Amino acid sequence: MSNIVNLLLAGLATGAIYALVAIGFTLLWQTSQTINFAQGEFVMLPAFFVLAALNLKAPLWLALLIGLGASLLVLGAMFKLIIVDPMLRHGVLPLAICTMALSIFLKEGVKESYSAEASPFPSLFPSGNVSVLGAQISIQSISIFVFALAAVYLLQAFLMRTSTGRQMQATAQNPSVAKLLGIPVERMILYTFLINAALVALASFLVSPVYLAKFSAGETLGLSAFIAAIVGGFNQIRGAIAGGLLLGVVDNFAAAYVSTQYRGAVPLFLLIAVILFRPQGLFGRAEERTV
Amino acid sequence: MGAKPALLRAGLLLLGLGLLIAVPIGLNRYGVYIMSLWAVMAIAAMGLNLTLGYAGQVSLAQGAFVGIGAYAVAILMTHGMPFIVPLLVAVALSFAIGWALGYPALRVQHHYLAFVTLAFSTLVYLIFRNEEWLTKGIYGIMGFQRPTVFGLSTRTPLAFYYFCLAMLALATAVMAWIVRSPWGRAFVALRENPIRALSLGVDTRRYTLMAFAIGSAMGGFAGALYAPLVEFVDPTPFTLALSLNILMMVIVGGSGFFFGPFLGAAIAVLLPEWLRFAQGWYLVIYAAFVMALLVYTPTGLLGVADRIMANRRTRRASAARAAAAAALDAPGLNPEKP
Amino acid sequence: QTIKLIDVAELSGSGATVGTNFKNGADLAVAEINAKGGILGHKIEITHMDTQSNPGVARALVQKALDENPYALLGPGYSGSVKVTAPLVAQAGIAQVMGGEAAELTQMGIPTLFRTSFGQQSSMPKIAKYMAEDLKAKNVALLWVNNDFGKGGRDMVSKELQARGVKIVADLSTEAGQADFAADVVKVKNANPDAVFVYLNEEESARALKELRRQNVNVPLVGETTLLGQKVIELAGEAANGARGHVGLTVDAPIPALQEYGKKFQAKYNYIPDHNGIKGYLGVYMIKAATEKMGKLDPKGLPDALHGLTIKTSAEPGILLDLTIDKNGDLDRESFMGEVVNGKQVIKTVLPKLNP
Amino acid sequence: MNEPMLRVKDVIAGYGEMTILNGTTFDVRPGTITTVIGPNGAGKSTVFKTIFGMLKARSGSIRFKDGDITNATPKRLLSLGLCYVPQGRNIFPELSVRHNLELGGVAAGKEVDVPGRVEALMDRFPMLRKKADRQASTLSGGEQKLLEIARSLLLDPQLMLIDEPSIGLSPMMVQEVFDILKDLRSKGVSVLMIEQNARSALEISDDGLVLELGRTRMQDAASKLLADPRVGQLFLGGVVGDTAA
Amino acid sequence: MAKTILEVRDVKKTFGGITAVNGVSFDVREGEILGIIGPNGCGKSTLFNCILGQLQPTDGRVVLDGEDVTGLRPSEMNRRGVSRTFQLLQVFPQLSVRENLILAGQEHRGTMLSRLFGLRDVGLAPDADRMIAFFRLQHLADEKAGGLSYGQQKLLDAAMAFMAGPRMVLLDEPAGGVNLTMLGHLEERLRAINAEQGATFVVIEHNMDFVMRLCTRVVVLAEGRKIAEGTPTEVRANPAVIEAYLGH
Ligand SMILES: Nc1ncnc2c1ncn2[C@@H]1O[C@H](COP(=O)(O)OP(=O)(O)OP(=O)(O)O)[C@@H](O)[C@H]1O
Ligand SMILES: Nc1ncnc2c1ncn2[C@@H]1O[C@H](COP(=O)(O)OP(=O)(O)OP(=O)(O)O)[C@@H](O)[C@H]1O
Ligand SMILES: [Mg+2]
Ligand SMILES: [Mg+2]
Repeated sequence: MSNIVNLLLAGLATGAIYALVAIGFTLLWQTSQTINFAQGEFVMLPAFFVLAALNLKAPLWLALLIGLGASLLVLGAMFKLIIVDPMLRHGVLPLAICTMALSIFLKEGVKESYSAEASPFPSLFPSGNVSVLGAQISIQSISIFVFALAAVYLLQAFLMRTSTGRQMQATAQNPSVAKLLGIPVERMILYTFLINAALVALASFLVSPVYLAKFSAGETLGLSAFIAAIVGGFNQIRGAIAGGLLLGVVDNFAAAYVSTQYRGAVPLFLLIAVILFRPQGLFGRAEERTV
Repeated sequence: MGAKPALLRAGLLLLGLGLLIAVPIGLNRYGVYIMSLWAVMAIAAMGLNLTLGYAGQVSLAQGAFVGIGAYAVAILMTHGMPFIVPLLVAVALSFAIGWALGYPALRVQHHYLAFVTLAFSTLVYLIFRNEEWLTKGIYGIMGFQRPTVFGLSTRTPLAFYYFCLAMLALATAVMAWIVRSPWGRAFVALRENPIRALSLGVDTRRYTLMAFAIGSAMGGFAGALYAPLVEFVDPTPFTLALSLNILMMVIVGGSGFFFGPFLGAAIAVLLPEWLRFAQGWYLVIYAAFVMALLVYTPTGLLGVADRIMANRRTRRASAARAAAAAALDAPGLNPEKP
Repeated sequence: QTIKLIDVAELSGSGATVGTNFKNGADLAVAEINAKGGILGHKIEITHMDTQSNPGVARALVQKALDENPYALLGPGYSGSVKVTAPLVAQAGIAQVMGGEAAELTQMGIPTLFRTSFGQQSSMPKIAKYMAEDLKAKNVALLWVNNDFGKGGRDMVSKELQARGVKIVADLSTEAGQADFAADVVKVKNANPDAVFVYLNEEESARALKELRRQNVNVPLVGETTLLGQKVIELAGEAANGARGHVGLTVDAPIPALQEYGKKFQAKYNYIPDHNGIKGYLGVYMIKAATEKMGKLDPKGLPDALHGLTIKTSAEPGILLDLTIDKNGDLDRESFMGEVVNGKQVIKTVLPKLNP
Repeated sequence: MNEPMLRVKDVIAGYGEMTILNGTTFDVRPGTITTVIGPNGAGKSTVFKTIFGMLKARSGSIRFKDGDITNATPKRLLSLGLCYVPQGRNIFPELSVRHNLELGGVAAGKEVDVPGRVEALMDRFPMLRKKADRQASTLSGGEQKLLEIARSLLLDPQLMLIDEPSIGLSPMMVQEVFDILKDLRSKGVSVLMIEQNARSALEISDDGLVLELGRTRMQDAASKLLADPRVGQLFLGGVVGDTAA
Repeated sequence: MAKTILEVRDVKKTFGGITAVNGVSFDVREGEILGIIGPNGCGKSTLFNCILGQLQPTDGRVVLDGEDVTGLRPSEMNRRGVSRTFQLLQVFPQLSVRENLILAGQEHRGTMLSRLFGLRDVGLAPDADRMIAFFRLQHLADEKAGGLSYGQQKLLDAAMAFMAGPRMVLLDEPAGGVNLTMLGHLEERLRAINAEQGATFVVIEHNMDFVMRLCTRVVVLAEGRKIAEGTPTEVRANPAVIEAYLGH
């Protein structure tokens, strides 16, 4: 029993992290029909902005602000201007590949310019545990969970309820028509990537205490989040939560009761079932009419 | 009008072949090794180019098939079989598995398909690593040698390079035949508009499975050459990273262009080596270059060439239209007939 | 002329941390030696090549390195990469001073291959002995990282344990870079062992320790250098307390020279070196010592000069700790059994050289 | 004689290297409906795209009232009071019908009561109200077209460019749309319309315009064009021999 | 009286809560030109999709030559000599016009294997060129189909449906966006094929002149149900039809 609870809680904790990162994927898809394979690295980087600031003796709060600002600038504005703009018109794949290169660029860049070592990252929350059903769960995990939920809720509301949100979706679904209707397409795309940048910064600050600030931290994280996003349903932001938590939990139970040697694959295959029988993902909207 | 480009192409082909034969003579063992690696990767990328570039089926598993081919060869050769047998087994095996992997593609598309293939390649890697009875696990397989073909040993790097080159030529010929046949047209139809294709009697199921199977077989073929090239096979090279790398080759070279994979592989394999002088930063520079390239031409290197060709044609058409338009001003209406 | 050393290391990919440590250590040694006028008055010139943690690439690069005929070869750090490259180097007949720890490496009968640390065949028996005799453990659970480093250690230790009549009640492989150890720990608990052998990289060690603590597993946690290094303590906090094990190379050892080195290293690269950071450093000094013993620059002679060589800190402070190189290229020197006691690593016993 | 609403003069434009418009020239008078006819591929839609800044005019000029709007951005044109209903399918497939409509009002000034107008439109097209919360992509072809037309009516334009509105619409709906265009005209709005359903279109139009190979072949009163036997024969499906066979 | 080639029996299609086609039945007789008309959104295209297997009917049967073909995959239906055109543009944008046409015919020549080793154009190039000439697309034969104008793509779509020399063609609003002259032209062609090869046509169209001139019989749908059936003149006079569809 206590095992089950332990696995469940731990799974949810990890799942919350995946979810938090996965939100970015779903957001980018829904508001610009792009897939960012560097999302993991995007989460890795802001932590280093903060560390750099801390090394310059900045107080934590300032360092965090700097980190946020830097990622808004670099991962938001610059990314949009330099990479996304010229490529957006050419479909999903080229851009996806370009972000693949970008992920190498960021990873290796950080390794060379900062360090190949993992550096501890200051936790924003007390490090204590609270006990649930006799099992311990860290306040850290709980707060991540809460943040993920909040982020999803807010974004969902923003996209669905506000006119700007709908203009962003319109831009993604049919840019040329959006332009005809006088929607400021450029600005909408910029918003998309600024929001994403803010999101990854937040994720970075929350996740790094667990995953540590390390140049390679994004690899596993990005991949898991990508999977979580797909399982949850790429075109629904709330899917990210479902997908993330599911992945985290399934992963743990698979490792505990199926095989640790195959833990990398078993969860994926369980989740493939989800895909094959609900091709639009758990929460995804059904594919649109074709003929 | 078609004749001139045709001649041009033939000329380029010969030139390229000549270069490939001449190049390694000046190189040291390492240089030759890299060239061989290029040839192998070009084959793998060509396979993916069929699956993705022509038939439009995203696959993140090409690296896994290279692994399957490599292991098949390594295992069978350590059991003392002559190279040709393992080679055929490798190709056949990856063809079959590729076919099977095609089935999910009948249900799901795009990122969902990407996910399924991703899961598959993860599984394959884990099998390589965990099933020690078969693959010797993490320690890898050693102690098999480069083949002797038609009595010629390929032990020396140069000899093996020419062997790879020959195999590349073979693969290219086969691939060229397929994409130029009606199958090629059907594959493109699959990519461009599956619904319309279906309503025109194109059995999209069969073609989808075929696209996967043939592409994968090419991957296995490449793997079968990779094993004797490195003379050591272990799981580490066959992670998702390889699949992504091959995918990058296809896109960078020009997805859906026949010779795209050759250029893509060249960039992915050779460029980092040229950049090694930059020490630790070489991968950073490499990545930057790839990004710059894609930003400059999202359709890949050959996309540029294609654009130039197209423009030349269009200019002609455009001129014709203008002429016809001018002619209209002559009295008497006549419907559009350039 | 200058002495050309080539270091083939895992500078990117999964082994990047290992390789970079090794590289930095080597660079540090080279800088020191050159500052002091080099070896026999010749300056050292070292270049590094990145294997991308891929044995295939490593093999090719070693070929490349040999084409540039260097004085000696450093690295690689992955045992797999060492295994495929060693034969090539043997052909060339120059010394290869590497970081691999797999037992088999020095049993392939390759005369040009040298370790810079204990092989698992010499460290694992000590651990097994400790668990069987000092801890009186009957049932042991193994938690190891599934790459050639972890697998090698696991194979060795389970052999040694079973030889001592200890039962392996759980045998759990984990992934490099794994973040969530809940499942593994649950399995450990269910097996209720008398001790757990933890053999992971530093970061994973820290996470595993935290999880073991979270699910309050209170049996002794035994491991190697990577379980109770300074870094682990830093990352795991008080969860690290009680972790114990065999320590080959650590800058926390109660040896002034080692601690001194730790400070030097940190001053230059502002992080604490792990044992790989020391391996690279020692490697260069081993070459120096052997060369000076020969009294001339003779690449092909270097391997013989290294075999059977004993280097004393008195003669060569850079070696940090007296060591003897045996005919297989294995090392023999003092090592320690340590334990983490409220956030500090303390050395419980000093294990003497096997054959002083 | 009063200043034209729109004046297109010697416009040369096309797609990349392809020149489609070889000096197109015509006027649209205020408060009139002008219908453009011509063979498929004549360049009719291209003219519209060029006027609305989707394609670059390489030379020539386009004037709206007394201002130059050559190569102006859609945003500016909208604010000046032009609007454009392109050919084919131009909706946001994954958004609901209502949201599709509302997006037509993005360019509207603060003073405009968009929700109010959306309601008004739904009264005019009950189908839209019935399916207001459906995903737009699930509408039938004709319904999607209606949705587009309705959307374009949100900001009241002074000049409306509408490309083959009748495609896919049932006769009743075509009547409905034409009626709308008529009372737009009665409100002084000019309409420039492309129609292949030429007879009925010309019947409600004041002016007609024949475009061929990207050049204006004739511009005249709609009634005159309808009467012109050559036009009838060549463009309105009068008897033709199979010239290709 | 010609024999029935296609029977549609109580075909029903619902999407979630929405009923698009609500139990429609009619016969198509060999060699006739049947028109299907009805208000927007009454289920015409959905009906086509159900007949041809693009969609699985929720209920009801489709019988071709006495054989139940309900829910057969579109490619199978096409193999049986039934081809179609689409209401919304459906061509292969990156293929040239000629390639589009060759593709449209190739799957009916030989087996998959024989096609792999046979001629590149499966010997269809001449037919394709004849088709191109007929639809006045000569100057665009080597252009990418994606670059064609709306009406040109519409014509290409129709041309593709004829490439395989089908026994029966279902056309979904072929006249939409096609220049009247070309349309008259297309009309003649349909008649010709119908007369010479006895091919059967089912045409969805809103252009009443076209329907009246061309069709021998008309089925009228409204809100997913059949409300009338008969000769064009009968239907045109039918008050229900006028009410639901034609208007006054
Ligand atoms: N996106 C495009 N790229 C290249 N050429 C194009 C493109 N769109 C149209 N064309 C070419 O421009 C010419 C005119 O196209 P346009 O759409 O203006 O014709 P149209 O008069 O609107 O015909 P229709 O009545 O069929 O709509 C055509 O010959 C077509 O081949
Ligand atoms: N995929 C779908 N999901 C939900 N509803 C759908 C879907 N496809 C069609 N519908 C609905 O079914 C009804 C019939 O659509 P259909 O396209 O068959 O109409 P139609 O008769 O072809 O109209 P038109 O003449 O405008 O083409 C419409 O109300 C449409 O909203
Ligand atoms: Mg048009
Ligand atoms: Mg329809």
